[in-house]
Amino acid sequence: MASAINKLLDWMLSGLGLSVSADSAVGYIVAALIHITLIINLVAVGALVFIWLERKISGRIQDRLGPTRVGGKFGWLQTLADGLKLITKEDLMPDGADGFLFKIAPYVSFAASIAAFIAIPFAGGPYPWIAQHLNTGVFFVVAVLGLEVFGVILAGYSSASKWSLFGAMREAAQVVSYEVPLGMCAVVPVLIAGSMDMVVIGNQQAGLFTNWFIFHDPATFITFWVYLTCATASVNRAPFDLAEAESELVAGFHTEYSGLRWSFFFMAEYGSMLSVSILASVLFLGAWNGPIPVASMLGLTAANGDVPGYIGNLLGLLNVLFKGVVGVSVMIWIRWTLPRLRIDQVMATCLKYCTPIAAVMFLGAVVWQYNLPGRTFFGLLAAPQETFAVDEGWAALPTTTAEPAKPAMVERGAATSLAPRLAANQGRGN
Amino acid sequence: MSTVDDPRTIEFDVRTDEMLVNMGPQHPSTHGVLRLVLRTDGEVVSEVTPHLGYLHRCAEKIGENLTPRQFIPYTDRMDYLAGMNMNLGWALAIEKLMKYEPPEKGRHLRVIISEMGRIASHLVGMGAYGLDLGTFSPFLYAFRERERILDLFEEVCGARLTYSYITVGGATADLPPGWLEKCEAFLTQLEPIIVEYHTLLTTNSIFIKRTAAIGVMSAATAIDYGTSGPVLRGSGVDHDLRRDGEEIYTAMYDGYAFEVIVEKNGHYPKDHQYPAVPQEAILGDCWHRFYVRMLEVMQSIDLVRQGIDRYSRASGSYGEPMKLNQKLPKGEAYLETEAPRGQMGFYIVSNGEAIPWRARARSSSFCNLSVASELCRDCLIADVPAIVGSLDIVMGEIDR
Amino acid sequence: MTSSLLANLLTEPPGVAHYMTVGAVMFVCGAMCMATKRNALGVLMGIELVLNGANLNFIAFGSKYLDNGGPQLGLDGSLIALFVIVLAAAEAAVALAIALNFYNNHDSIDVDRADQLQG
Amino acid sequence: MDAIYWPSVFFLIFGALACGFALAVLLSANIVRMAFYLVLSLAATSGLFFLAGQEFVGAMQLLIYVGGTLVLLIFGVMLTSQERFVNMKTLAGDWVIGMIAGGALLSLLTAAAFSVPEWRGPERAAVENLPIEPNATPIGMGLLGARVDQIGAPADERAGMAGYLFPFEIVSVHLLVVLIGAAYLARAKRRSNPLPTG
Repeated sequence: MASAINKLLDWMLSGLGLSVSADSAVGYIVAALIHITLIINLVAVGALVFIWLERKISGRIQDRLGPTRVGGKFGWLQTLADGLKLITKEDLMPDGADGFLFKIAPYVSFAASIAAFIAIPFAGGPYPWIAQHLNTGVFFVVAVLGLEVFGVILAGYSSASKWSLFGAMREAAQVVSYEVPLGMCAVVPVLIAGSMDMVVIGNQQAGLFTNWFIFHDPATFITFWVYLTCATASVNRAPFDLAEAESELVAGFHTEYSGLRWSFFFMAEYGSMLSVSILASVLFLGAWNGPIPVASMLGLTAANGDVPGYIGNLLGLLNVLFKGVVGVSVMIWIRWTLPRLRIDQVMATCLKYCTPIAAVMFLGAVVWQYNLPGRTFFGLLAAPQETFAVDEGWAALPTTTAEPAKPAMVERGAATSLAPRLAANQGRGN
Repeated sequence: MSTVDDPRTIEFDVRTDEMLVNMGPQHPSTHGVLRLVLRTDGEVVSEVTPHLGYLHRCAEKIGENLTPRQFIPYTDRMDYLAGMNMNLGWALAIEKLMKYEPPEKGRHLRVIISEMGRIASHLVGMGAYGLDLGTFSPFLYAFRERERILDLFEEVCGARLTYSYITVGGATADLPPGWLEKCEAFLTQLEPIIVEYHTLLTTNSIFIKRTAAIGVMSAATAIDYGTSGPVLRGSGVDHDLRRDGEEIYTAMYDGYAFEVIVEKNGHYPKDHQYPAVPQEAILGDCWHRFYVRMLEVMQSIDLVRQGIDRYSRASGSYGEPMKLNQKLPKGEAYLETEAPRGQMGFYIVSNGEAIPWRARARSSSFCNLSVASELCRDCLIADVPAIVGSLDIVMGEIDR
Repeated sequence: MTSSLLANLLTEPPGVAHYMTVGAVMFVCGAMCMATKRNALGVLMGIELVLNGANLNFIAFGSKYLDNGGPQLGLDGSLIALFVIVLAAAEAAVALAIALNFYNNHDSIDVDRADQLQG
Repeated sequence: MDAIYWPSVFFLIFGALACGFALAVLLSANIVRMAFYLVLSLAATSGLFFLAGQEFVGAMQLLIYVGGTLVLLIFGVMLTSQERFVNMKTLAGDWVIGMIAGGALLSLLTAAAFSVPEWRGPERAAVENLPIEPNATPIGMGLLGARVDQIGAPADERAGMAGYLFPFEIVSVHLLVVLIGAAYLARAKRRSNPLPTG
């Protein structure tokens, strides 16, 4: 991207007699700024949309209309008005608070929430739309999502309020516990894909919706629901919203916050909701691949040139965002329907149900992969599908003991190039 | 509170310091301005001390400076969620003093109105209990239905919260024409909605987890603390003033088919229509208190229907309100009625003048709340709203 | 030497030595934390810093982007780093349990007061 | 002037953050702030891991160290955070001795690091176009005992480069033991002997 920007700059500035080299710093900075702007805006605008959506959905669930006036129809600008109100509110700080930590806590949460989007792809194919293409994307996102808890703990501790402290304690215990089953659930698609690269995982689910990992085998199907539970818990949404349980802890960790700082916590919450939803869509729900591969049917792939590929990616982006919004809506729906669990019940849900089920499902996926490699559940019903599973490491294993010489995986190079993997897998199908 | 010398004391290796936490008077789940001082060790509450008086308005003293009819509006503001029933309690106490018996039509009118008030009050209790447990939607559903009752009440008396409708000697006005049909139509619509509430709350597994076997109160404790109403019946004590009360009150329900909502042999009356009692639930826990309220709504619907039937067949006057400054006979009277939250008693002493010499109210929520510290011992913080919510208190009635 | 190094660092890749310097700073900070802090948990944080400083060296020697011919750990570097991280987690859990026990028994987390085993 | 080498810039940023917050941990007297600075320092260190091409270890650092261990640590801080323990001043004498020893150690380590010419950094051309290789799989294989990176090596050299299956197993068992042990140490236990009555 940087070189393209530099080329563009070069072309624009050539009239002035200036030239920009292809690896000029300007291009890198502009490219980085574009990524940063897009991600921050995704979270910020996403929060605007989701808060509006939450109010609208909760309104409809409760036989109300929700916001109707601001911005003309449907009250779609309501959140902006709220935001303006929040900005103008007084920035209060309790007397006994630890000022520095109190002030910085919301930004810690918000930064962690945004950071997860660095490694989240929004469109796939050979030229994925992703801010930083990480080889260990899934791992990174799960790791960064766990960092949001720091902001909450700091807020709870520094507020000098007992309710805040209770909220922070609950959050710390809950998030650290739920990271375990969440990680185990995320490992199941990773196991099937043979890669932690989110682009690779997404690309492997191309084709009909039967290729989505949620339909890969019964184990993944169950894992998806466990993941949904754990994701809801790890982003602190009802029925697991103990850290801000309003009927018990007033407002939990953000009891003492007001104005803009409070809204940062809110944005962080909605940002995390979106990122776990998109993570779910990438891991289980086909990522940027729609239920029917319309884009490839119409030839909108990178193989047919830049412009069709771009349009195909745009469709993929819409797919990802749509799935993300659906995920968030489901969380909203759950929130306005169910009562809240108690802290011991939340921990019991994690340790007694989610973790063992996730572990067993992990084993189940292993058994399935071992006995029916490359076969999906729907593939058993219909004709066997093309196998996409990658096992780069194992392919190289015999060479360490027996014949040397063929460094299969080292030659394959970058993880994203699918072609050699596919070629390597052709001969492998059982 | 358990002392250190108690051998059952749990000793924590990680010692957390005891903390005193003020829940309220400004707190989302304290139903107004109740202040609970919690002594907590981490999440475990060892002691709950309710502090009252934030809503004290000297109602009893005012009652000693006004004539009984002038005092009616003040009774509205005691249990402000069931103003009609408060009016009724006061009116009946005065009538007992005056040895007045309202005419047949007025009797049925009072049954209809007070049972409608009970439905409205229990709906709020149900919704607010959902709120205490962290689900917001049932609250608004409950208010949606309550709103229609308030509409009906508004048609009757022009007010939506502080009715002052039932008054000494009868009511301030007769039911408006066409009201009974509207009421009947509302009841027909309410019945299936109650079933929905059972789906949303009563049988919801999270709801059961939060309420079953929480705050278990034995029948003996319930009686010891003088609890009444659904709180008492939730512990399995078969006591309802509509059946067991004084003659002047039970006469109102004369001829009505009526069964006290209380568990007998593991079953509630007519409970086959309703979700079964979950296995986790123990008699006297939060779930049973809630369930009794839900069943009482159904029973009140039934009673209102019977009342409508009788009222439309009765003839004559609905009663005659006593004059504003009518002299009271010398003497004293005390009468308890079955208000939605329990036994609401009014005591009045007159020395023969128009203004009572002494007026006193015995509030059901006050006694019901007193058991909170007993129930909340060694529970978790999250259980405190669940338990206090299940007692369904109204601070206006407690502080008066 | 230092000035030329810093100037170069904008245009030249960092080497193992640079990582080692960062690691050394963290190590020394951690060691001094362990020595000077009186709060048991502060000492624990010092240990974490020391472990991370050491970890940086393993990572640096294992990375092929930093090396130009010296001894190289290759994959062993990252594997050892992984073990360090995992064991540090275990160490923190145990140390925390000890600190909490100490706090419980002595009503203090001042390490200077943990002197009951002195002869 | 040569074009800026971006990884170096990021190295400077992350390195400065890691060192700066490590210093802040040392200099801060407030235990909660120390914990916060430690979080930032270790997060910056994970950035350095990413820069060194060790994405997996970097993510591991974020997940286990920053997300797990330090949350635990802060938990401990909050459990013991009575007023008198939050701010514990270090004695001035300790500072002096510490500074002397630490400064000496730091200068020694730094001098040692830069004394080896090979360690001062590769040529730009040598690393600039190195392919980005996935390193999660080799690590995973290494933990299972198969050294993917040694495939091309001569047989006699390979013999010395064993896999890590055994240490991996030991660490797993070790973690389990630690978990149980920590839970045992910090559990709530009932007093076994009732107090003598009377």
